[in-house]
Amino acid sequence: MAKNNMLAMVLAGGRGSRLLDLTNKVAKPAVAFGGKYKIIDFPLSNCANSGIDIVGVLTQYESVLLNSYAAASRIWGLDSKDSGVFVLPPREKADSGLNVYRGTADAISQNIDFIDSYDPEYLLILSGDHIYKMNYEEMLRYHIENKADATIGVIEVPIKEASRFGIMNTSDNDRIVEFEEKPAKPKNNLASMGIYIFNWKLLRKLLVADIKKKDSNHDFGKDIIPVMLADNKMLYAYRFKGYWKDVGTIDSLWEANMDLLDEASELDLADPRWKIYTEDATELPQYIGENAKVSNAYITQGVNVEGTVENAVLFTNSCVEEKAVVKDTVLMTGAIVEEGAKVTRALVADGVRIGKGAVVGKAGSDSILLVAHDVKGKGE
Amino acid sequence: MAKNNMLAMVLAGGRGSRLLDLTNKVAKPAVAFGGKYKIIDFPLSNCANSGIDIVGVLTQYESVLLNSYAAASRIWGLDSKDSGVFVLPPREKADSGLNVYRGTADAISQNIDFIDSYDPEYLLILSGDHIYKMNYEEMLRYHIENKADATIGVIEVPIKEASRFGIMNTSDNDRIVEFEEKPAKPKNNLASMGIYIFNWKLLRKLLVADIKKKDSNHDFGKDIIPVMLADNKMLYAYRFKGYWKDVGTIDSLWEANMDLLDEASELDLADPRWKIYTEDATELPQYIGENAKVSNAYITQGVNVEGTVENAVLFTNSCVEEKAVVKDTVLMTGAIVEEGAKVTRALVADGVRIGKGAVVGKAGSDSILLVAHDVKGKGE
Amino acid sequence: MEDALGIVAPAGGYIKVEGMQEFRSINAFSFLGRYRLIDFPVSNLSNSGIERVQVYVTSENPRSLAEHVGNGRIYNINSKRGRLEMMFSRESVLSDIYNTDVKAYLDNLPIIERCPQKYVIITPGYMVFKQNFDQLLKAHIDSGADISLLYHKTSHADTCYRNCYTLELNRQKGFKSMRINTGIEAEKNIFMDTYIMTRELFMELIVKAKKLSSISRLTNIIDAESEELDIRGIQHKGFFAAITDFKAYFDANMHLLDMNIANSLFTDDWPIYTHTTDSCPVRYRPGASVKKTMVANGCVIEGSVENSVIGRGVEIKKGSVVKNCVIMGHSEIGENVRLENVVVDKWAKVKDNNKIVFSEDKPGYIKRMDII
Amino acid sequence: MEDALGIVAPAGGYIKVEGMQEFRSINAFSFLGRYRLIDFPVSNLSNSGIERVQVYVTSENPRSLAEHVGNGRIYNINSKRGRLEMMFSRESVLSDIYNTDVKAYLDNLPIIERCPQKYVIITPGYMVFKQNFDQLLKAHIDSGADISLLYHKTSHADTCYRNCYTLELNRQKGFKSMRINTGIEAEKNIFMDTYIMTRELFMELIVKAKKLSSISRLTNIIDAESEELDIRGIQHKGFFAAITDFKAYFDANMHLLDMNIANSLFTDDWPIYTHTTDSCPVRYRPGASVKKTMVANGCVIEGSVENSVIGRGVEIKKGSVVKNCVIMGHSEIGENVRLENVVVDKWAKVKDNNKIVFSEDKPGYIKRMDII
Repeated sequence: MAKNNMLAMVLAGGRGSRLLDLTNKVAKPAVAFGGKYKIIDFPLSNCANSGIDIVGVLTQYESVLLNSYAAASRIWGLDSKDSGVFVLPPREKADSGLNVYRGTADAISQNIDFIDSYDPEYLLILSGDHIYKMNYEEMLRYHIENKADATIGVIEVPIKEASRFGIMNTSDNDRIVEFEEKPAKPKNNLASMGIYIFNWKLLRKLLVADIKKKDSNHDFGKDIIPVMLADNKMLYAYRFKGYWKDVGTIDSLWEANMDLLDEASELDLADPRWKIYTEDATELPQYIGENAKVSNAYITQGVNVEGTVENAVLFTNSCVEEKAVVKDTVLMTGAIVEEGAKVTRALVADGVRIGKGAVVGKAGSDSILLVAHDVKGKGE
Repeated sequence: MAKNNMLAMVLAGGRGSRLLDLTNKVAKPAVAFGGKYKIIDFPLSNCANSGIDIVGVLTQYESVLLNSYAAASRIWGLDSKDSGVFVLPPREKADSGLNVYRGTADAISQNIDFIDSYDPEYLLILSGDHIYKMNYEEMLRYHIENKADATIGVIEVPIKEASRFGIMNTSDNDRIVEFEEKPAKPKNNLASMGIYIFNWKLLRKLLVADIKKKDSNHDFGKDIIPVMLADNKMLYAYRFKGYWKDVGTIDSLWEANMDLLDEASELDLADPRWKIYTEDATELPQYIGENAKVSNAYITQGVNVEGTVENAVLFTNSCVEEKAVVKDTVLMTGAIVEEGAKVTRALVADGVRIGKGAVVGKAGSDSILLVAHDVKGKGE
Repeated sequence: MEDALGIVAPAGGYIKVEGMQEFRSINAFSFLGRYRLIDFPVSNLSNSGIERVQVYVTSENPRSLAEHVGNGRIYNINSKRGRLEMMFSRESVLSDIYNTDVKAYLDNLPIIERCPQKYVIITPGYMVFKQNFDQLLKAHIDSGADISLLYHKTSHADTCYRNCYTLELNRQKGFKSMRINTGIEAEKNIFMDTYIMTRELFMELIVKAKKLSSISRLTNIIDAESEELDIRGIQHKGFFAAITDFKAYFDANMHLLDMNIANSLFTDDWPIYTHTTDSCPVRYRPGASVKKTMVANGCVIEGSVENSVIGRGVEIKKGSVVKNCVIMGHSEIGENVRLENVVVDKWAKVKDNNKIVFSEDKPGYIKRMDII
Repeated sequence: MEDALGIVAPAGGYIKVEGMQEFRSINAFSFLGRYRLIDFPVSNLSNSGIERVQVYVTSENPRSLAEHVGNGRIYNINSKRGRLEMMFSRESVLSDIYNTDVKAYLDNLPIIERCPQKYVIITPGYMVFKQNFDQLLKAHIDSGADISLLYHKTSHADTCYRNCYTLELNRQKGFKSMRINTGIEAEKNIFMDTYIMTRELFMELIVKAKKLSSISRLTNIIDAESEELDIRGIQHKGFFAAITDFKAYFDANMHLLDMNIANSLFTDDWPIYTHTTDSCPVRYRPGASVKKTMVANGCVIEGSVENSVIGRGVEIKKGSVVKNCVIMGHSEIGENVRLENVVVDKWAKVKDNNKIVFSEDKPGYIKRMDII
């Protein structure tokens, strides 16, 4: 905290139900991505790289894996003295029972005591389920230069798609004059990324007031920001340029993985100046066997390929046996494609086994096939 | 886990309401003790020193401070690869809402998925609010030698006090034949310490059965152990010799602190072979001023003494100003005794200020005075 | 776990890996793409429950080794109850023959003396094998021997294990003698430079060794004392490689490209830990062709690779053919290069169209940071 | 934070702290009961947001320093985005005068070259002060100077700061000259061996320095280049001690027993980090009498102590009187001992009834592990 006086809170309570079976046992931020990562590695690595020492992670749904994972602060180097990643699920208090978080703002309100114990000047609010690389310290610099009360990260979207987003209407200098949630007739193309910097003292007051409001959704976008705008506070939009993706559906998760095969993609995971950190697997390097054919692929440690892999992303410990063919596909952690099986345009979930000779998915399908359960082989 | 195949679960959900104001904002395991420690440092340090790598801490009540504290695995050296302290509060699941833990056994049942993910052979169950030093690896060796299904840590108590405890009635070789909770007419003097080693596979079956029982308290002592005894399982008592204290009340907490001044006490915190680890305070060494008088005291780093201290335990950053007198007293973290004030036979809570010239507590009082709020000085 | 101090022994001055050794001590050698040799002994110790470990450093520049092992957290050594220490010693400037293991231990005798452990387990930083030392120690204690020595029975002593010691044992596995491998006979017991004894006896022996001669090593004093002591051999089974010269280094990497062999060394219940560099997965570009190869993360491959070990962050550009090679981390192989039977050290750069072909018997070596 | 590489400079061969230095490098000296000198520069750097730090090691046995600083986690340095490295250099065996800071930097030039940071901040491991380097770097950049030097204005240069350099500046704080403190004048600017410049210029200067002479130090080349470059002084305010000899070490400890002075060096917003040893609190037995003394944890005190600094785990038995002393960790003072103006090094043992009294001007020294 000595460094920039900013504490980060990551909202990681989302169930992500549009990810179907992938989020049966883990919350969306714990879903795997890009061979070796989890989605929450992105905001946490961004924090570490931006010089933020203290990160609270607000969890709720089925959080045992997420809790254990995020608490291993060492993964992001956030385990030094006076640093830490702190998992903050709902809790029972002296004056109240065990309640779920009622909204994004409520999640922060219920943890005012935690934040106060560090006495930060600035509070950074992040979402735990977006894939992007961003320097929050630069955003803070922008916030300070503008003498802003709040700064909101925004990304330019095509105006015709703007009605799918929360849109910031701005005056000159990107000062925010209005916020519209999914406007039918968007006036602007700056979509909120759900990234906020607040001056903590001010936000604290607003949250305490918001807790008591009966008609409030206790949400930043719906309640806190409108109150600030009504109160004529200085809110600025911070324009982010680069790769940013909310992987809310199976199709978009598959796409984001496939983006890693695109040389023109702005998401460069190889950049040594801004690494994304993740749990290291104690596994052998990947092994490409004697009869394997691998072309246009993104493959990580612990993978074993004996068959054919084309246009695919292979996660830790996945395995493609002899004569199997994996094409236009994402094999998640530990997925096994047995001898002679054929997988096309699919996303194969963790630990799923595609039996010998089985054929799964097809070329040119409209949407990506999620394979969440073992597929029997021929004659099994 | 490669080392001894035993995973530990620490039950740290207790509110400790008999500790009055001390547990208003923190759960009992997070209460401070002995100058620089927290109660939970004892089971966690014991785990670390016993070669246990993975520790789950089951929290519930007001756990933000406890959660953040216990999650800082580095304190106990449990932050190496494949090690960790994992905080496990109640959570929302795909098939159930957010529920509090209904009993000691239920707390474990709700975390079967966590335990399974490490696939341990043995499960060690501990309580988070006892002060003692114990080698659980020796207990495991005893468990294995006896080919036991469960081993329970017991301590010999005077037979006339036995009716206050859960008593293990044993046959030869300390095999347990009966368990009686607070028996009116105790037949034995072996009191349960709430420390259990189970073979995980067996316990898992029993827990799954117990979840469904409507009339169960979901408690180890009341439900699981009796079922095992009825089933003629091999349960053994493991006799612990040494210091063990449940600091459930203000008087017993004060006493336990004062025990540190007793040269004959078996609780030796200075033993380099079995250190108790705790969060390191970034503070100067203690400073004893020009006119100070310090005799028979236990004082830690960051303390500043300018007055008189006799028969007292002073916690981190507490302060005794000039001409103040602190006697037969425990000053908890950051407590300040201002100029000329006098404190006798008291336990002064965290951050409490005793104003100039104030007189608090008296010699020979029946019970220890808890000072949980600032005391005004003379003329304030 | 019984109470033992783990000692990772320094490499003797008689072990020379031409080339590579100029840049780091043998135990810091990169191995199989992502490991360093030190990972094997320290993981063995940690997995066996031994958490007080001393790593003896002989190199003049221990920076990379120090950074790699750190305080042992990567090896799952608890930094509070355990301790991993780098042990330095003042190198003799007179001649390398004075820089014995015995000298390194003597320089640190007061620290060894202060350790509370009853036993020592001494194991080298330049051999690759898997061993449960807890079982070994129990076997040692049960046998009643003063010293137990670990050995590997081989029928390749005529072609492999140069510079290693061979062990002659009697029918009761009692010690008869120890000699440098002559390479004449094929069937031999190769001494794995691994000892178990009490710390007391160890300290006694190193003091005696010094008295015997200024250049005597632990092996010499064992040999000299064999009449007085009950010294026994314990046989090791499984993969074993001794990195005592350049060819042995090359061969050990190549042997492990057989996954049956690799899977016997790397098992789920016995993790071999190493330092992570947070490299991203490997990018195989269209046109890449890879066979029978281990590839560490962070690489970008567009060329053809066969029967090779590729370290972290290596780039192999299009049109290049890499065969029977060990390419270490962060090296760059340009376009249309041909490499056969070559070890390319870290951060090297092979320019476009270059052809470097050696024979399997005498693999070539490209220096660290070299540009050719 | 601007982009800077932090360098903790090696102590020059001209700095000699009699006695203590035999056992460790100056930056590993125990200070004020629980710190080591290295804690001050590294905490300053870390608190300033500089997380790539090189600590130059000159001692032959860096074991205790390496264990103390580790990978910088104790200093709140993020081990992923940041890095704390120990930098070793081959010590010249010919003569100590060749072991300059310039030589140490040159030995590690390829690593300095590979660092991506634009600036370097060089600060010594043998001075105690608090400094926000972020502010200093901003001031440096705003001024447009090529090099900024940190200095402390004193009126005690006649009695203190031996072996330090003094800085002559013009009215615009421009560099005029730099000389070893002669001790003749009281009013002087003491150079705090702290430099800010671009990494580019730094590398240029060390190469030039080597050409100038094999024994030239960074100060020499600064002096030689002062006509060509815009070199300016920046004044430091607050507590400053330079541990350049034994008396200075003793005095710095004693000065900080004035809590007004100590509280100016140790403030809540500027933590000075150090390694914890998990010692328990201090036990004052009945009969103990302690005044104006700092006591680190783990001690047991039954005797009388006045105006002293007591390190971790020290025992002072009954009837003993300790006055104006610095007792380092784990030493044992027997019964009825009298110690005045003495520095007792670690693990020493003063036997019952011994009397060791020195004068304040010439404090005494008891060696590490000595028994007297």
